[in-house]
Amino acid sequence: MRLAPDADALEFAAGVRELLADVADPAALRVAWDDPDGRIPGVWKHLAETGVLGLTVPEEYGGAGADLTSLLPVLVETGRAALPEPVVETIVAATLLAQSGGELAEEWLPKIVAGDATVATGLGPGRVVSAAPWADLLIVPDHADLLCAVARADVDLVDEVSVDRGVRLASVSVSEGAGVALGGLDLEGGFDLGAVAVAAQLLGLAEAMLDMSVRYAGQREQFGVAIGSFQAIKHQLADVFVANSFAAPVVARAAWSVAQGAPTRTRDASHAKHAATLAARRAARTALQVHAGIGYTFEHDLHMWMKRTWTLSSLWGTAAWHRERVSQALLDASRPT
Amino acid sequence: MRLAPDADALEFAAGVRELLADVADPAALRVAWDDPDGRIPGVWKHLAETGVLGLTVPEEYGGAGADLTSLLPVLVETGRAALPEPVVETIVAATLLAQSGGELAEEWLPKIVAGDATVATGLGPGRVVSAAPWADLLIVPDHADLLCAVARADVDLVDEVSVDRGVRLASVSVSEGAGVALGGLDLEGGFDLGAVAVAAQLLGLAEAMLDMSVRYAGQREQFGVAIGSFQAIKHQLADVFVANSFAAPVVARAAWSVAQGAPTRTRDASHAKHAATLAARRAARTALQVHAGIGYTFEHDLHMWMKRTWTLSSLWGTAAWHRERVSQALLDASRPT
Amino acid sequence: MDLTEPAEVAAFRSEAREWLRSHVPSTPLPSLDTEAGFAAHREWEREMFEARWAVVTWPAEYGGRDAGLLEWLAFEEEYWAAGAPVRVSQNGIFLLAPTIFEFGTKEQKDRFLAPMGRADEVWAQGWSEPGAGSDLASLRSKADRVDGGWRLSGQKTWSTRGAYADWMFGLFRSDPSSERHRGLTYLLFPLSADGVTVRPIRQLDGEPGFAEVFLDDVFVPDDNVLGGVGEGWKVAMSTTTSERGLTLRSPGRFMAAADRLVDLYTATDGSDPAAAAAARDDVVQAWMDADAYRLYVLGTALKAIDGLPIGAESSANKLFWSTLDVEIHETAFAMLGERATLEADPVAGPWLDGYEFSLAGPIYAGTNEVQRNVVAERVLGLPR
Amino acid sequence: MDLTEPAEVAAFRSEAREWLRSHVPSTPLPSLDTEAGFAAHREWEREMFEARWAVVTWPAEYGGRDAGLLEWLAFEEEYWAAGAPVRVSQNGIFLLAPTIFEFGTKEQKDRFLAPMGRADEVWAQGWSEPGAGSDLASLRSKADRVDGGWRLSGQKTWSTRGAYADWMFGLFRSDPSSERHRGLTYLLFPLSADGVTVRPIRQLDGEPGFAEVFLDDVFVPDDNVLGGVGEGWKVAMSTTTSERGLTLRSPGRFMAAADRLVDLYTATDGSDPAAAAAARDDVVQAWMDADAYRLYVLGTALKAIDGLPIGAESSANKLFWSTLDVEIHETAFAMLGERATLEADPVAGPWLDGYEFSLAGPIYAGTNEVQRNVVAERVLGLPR
Repeated sequence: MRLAPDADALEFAAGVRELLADVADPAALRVAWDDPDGRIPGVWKHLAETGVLGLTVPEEYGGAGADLTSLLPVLVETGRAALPEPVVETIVAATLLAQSGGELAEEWLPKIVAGDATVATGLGPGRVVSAAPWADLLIVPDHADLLCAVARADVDLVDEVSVDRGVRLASVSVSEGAGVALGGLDLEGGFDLGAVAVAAQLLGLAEAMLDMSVRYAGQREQFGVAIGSFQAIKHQLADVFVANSFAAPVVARAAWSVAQGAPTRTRDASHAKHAATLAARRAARTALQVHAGIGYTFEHDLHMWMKRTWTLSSLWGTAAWHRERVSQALLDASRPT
Repeated sequence: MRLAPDADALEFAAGVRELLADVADPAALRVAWDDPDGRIPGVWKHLAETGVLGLTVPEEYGGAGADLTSLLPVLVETGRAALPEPVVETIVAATLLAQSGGELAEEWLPKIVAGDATVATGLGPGRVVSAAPWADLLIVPDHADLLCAVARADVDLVDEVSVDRGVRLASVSVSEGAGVALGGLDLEGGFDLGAVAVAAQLLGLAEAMLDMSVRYAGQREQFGVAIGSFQAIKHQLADVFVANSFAAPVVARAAWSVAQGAPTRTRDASHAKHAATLAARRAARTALQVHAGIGYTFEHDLHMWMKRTWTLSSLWGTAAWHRERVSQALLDASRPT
Repeated sequence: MDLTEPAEVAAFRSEAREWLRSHVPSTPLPSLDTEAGFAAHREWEREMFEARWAVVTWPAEYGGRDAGLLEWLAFEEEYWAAGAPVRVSQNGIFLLAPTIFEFGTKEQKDRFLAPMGRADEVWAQGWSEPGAGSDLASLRSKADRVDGGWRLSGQKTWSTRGAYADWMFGLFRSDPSSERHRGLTYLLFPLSADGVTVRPIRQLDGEPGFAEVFLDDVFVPDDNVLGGVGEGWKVAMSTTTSERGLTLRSPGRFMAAADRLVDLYTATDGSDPAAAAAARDDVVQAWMDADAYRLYVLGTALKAIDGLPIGAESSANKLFWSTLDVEIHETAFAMLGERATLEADPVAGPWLDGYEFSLAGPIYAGTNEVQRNVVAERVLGLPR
Repeated sequence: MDLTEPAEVAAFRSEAREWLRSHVPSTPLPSLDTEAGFAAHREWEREMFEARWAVVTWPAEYGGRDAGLLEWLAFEEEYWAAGAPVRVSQNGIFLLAPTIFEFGTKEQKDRFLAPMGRADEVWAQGWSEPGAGSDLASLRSKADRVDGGWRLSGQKTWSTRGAYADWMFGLFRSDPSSERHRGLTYLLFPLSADGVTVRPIRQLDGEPGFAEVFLDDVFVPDDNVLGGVGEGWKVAMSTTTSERGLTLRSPGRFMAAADRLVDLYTATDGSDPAAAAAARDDVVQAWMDADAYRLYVLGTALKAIDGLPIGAESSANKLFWSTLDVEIHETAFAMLGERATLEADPVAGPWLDGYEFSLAGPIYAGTNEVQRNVVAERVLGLPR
């Protein structure tokens, strides 16, 4: 029995962490934020080469055939780095493509594994499609609101500019007749996968913001001492640590439920997105309060982590939406419907 | 324009405060708590003599004909003292009796003013009647669930023992045919009056618990200093002060709305009970945390204030019930119904 | 007790409402923190000043209406309910002007007030320094005595409006041997003066909402000393503990935001009932808190009118409104769902701006941690 | 990752469930803090011990089943889900026993463990003193060296179960010249010994849940020194930082409470839908938090089984479960409405008891304020 990721998964994630520290440091993030395209040149290829993009793709398509539990620590790292790359969207799309099989899978999955394609997905309660402006292929509701795979060229995109320049959002409409209808997919499973993947990124963001805050509180002096020596600061940061610590196993369990297709999968996935969102938002609020003025500036890195937290807490279902989803599974199950 | 009670009302309340400090100090409270009857001998008469019980009774019945805004600071004092006497229940009953007029009013109001009668009322969402075991007369739903005035002798009481020994609660059933039906009363107005009166008592409780905590935090030493010098304690108590400070004007405004029969009366009354309940519960939780072990004992006075807070937060509608009542007035008003 | 609004206040209120209805720009002005937006907001202030609505509490001779606190509260409620622009001259008219009225010479009043009211001269404050934030008394920028005045050197930061403002007021250490609160002097100087370098700082939303100001041997004549030399701390603090401390955050602003939150709830209830239902309790809590803040400030104003001291209120006040403002916007954020972070969204955009702005509340003008210390020590009397 | 329960654990779980189903008293025992209740709880412990369910983690030779942490967690879940009585011997079997296993001599194990497991000897802890609560290291009760042992004098307080317990374990200053954590010795002695005076303290619910213990020249033989002389602090702390620190607050207990809260919601939804609707979000939040606690402790246990250090967890742990327990009961309190404070109410009564009990959580075993300091300083490394 094991709740923590396996040793090899952790080792793999450690490698990715080093990679990102190298090619996607805050300086690189700033460049991407100011860049119209918004991505960090080369990183996508790097992720492919290290095997991140193919990790959960079936071996027959050139992937490693692993499940979400192996990818989880990597997703935490992409969150920790506030990485502006469509990892989650692409992973979810790959899972759906592998389910649908056939020519689509034959054509696109190897490209995804090789880092030659970006795919965006629009699932769940939302209408805004994350990563759409970057996508070569989109898996979105078609003209008749049935899920389809459609090339970037065959959709109309309306950019939805987010305060978080590290993501690219758009409203997507598929012109009549365009796109290949996708049948027989486990859409809810795909959504839960995405929700848990985003929850893992939120955990990474929360840990990163706690680390930044602890570092700053140890350096910044007021009233002749480091502000980290004041209980007012200590106790806020302790509460962030507690929230992060108790969200982590909830996210890990959800990854297991998704990987196993457990009967409690949807409840566990929603619990994970809810808990990780609350933890990350608390970490963001506290980090800003601890950094005070300097944290409120665009010059300081914190705002990029804070805004990523805002975006990821709004996409793939809000905390309230997921809490209600848990309520329905937990409280209304017994009810006559 | 004036939001604070008038000078004479404050002076009157100061007198009551002195009286209660004298005849209803914590030692007297303890005796009452251990006493089967649960009241402090003589206090009811004292309250009558100082004019508390007759303050809001019309002059034609021997009262002072004042409204709730004049009584408000006195109610705060009864809360501050955690007084185990049915002041609120009797005031509400007197108001309803004055409305109904006739023989009932002729008979009972002078007795109330003189402190020769205790009357209990059962209004609002609840079924438990506070002060019923003490009452000479009860104003409760009759056999057909219509409000009636009925003598203690003509009802069956089932005692409902509360953890708060300073109140006496009971379930009341009126035997068929018993009681005098009361028509044409503003029952909602009576309930709002009671809710605001209880809110005022909760404010008094909150202020008393804050004072106790500040005093203790200034005396109790750990780690070689007074615990009140730790930010962990300071900031919790500062938050209690803020909550109390912002609940007070809400309660005052509600008293005005009740006195004036303002169109926003029910919304204001519910806002008051909600705000005062939250403030008092926060004050109680914080007081216990600051007092720690000693506050958890039956020997220390705190528990009597804490438990009164629990009872008053449960009676006359819970915080959640009142919040929803505000929601309906505020959010659903515009809706088509 | 009597909560009926006095007739003269009610009359003042409806006159203000009338004027605002016919003059408030129908489309929102561009961001205050852009050059174009700053200019547009100056224009709006001028229009208000000409109509004598810019500084209603000032004496008529300086362009005001001698309005009392109740009129002022009524005006603020009407102003924000009308969706009028934020006040570009806020630092001047709410922070500096009360100090000038209390400590300024006749010459200073005549020289500075009218241009401030017209926003011909927009003021930035120069309190904080890199090493002096919450611990303001540790500031080190100095004013050296020279013939006929002072020479300033040092650095100020977090100077709101600093990027585009014309003048600055601030505290400087005029007695080099002094420490902490002693030996400080309150000085006024143009940001165009020789030796002044303004470096705008981009805030959360990417706009230069505040600035660092570097001072290299900047001359300030004696005429621009506000209050006594070495009295700076007393002069600066007096306004925050007088009833004018109230005018920093008017209830009207939060009440208007809470009312908009209720509108958002109603709209959301139509488009996404589940999202509205999930936010219902938070919406009503936020509205009740805004209402409580309105009542609390009214009560404080009435006390002030009765001549009662109200120093203690200002810290509790700041803790409450700054928490309330975040609460209102967090609730909106949650209801807006996936659109919450979309800058250009006609509904979500303004809420997002407001959210970012609200997050500064618990930080500036003394962090909430400092305010809790003040309440605990000065109000509750807990040991330092 | 693998969350399937190992077959042997699942088997152990169902065996425990079977036994509990047929043995847990159908009607709740009287309060542990009354003489009759205490006796009844002793009886229950004996029954469990005879069936070797009282101390499952102990070696078979001392009446246990050599159960591992996973079996223990499974047992606890089943125990509380079955609505079994609270453990009168808790202080002994969860606080003292692990220390005896780690530091005790063969003789001490043989002398103390079995009677403890059978609850023939119920133990009270003697940590706090009037002047040493959160600041435990400031304790002053002393142990003077005498021929063949020690003589204790001083006062202990907040001694849970002290009113009816048979034995006490505690820390005493054996080196009069020592300060703080040094020079303390961990001693065991019967409360029936000469010179011991027990004064029961009535707690919130009016029952004598704990006691003050006055020590006047009480003789304790050398055999009753646990661990080395002067090693008391290390001995006492070791168990809280070992994986056994976990066994203080088992997730099963809170999960069972959260499940009962869900049942209360369902029942309330039938009788008073508005009250249920108002509590819905809090109910699900409390349940999710209990579930998170269960997972967190499971994860910690699995780390411990892998031999990883887990000291840091215990403070975060205490902060979370103590907050969770209050949260669960506050939510029930709100749903119970006007019946919430009625002691004799068949539904509300037990929730009220639980609420009062939960309020002690943030206070004992190191207040949550102290725990936050520990997390901030020892885990996050913030300056003292």
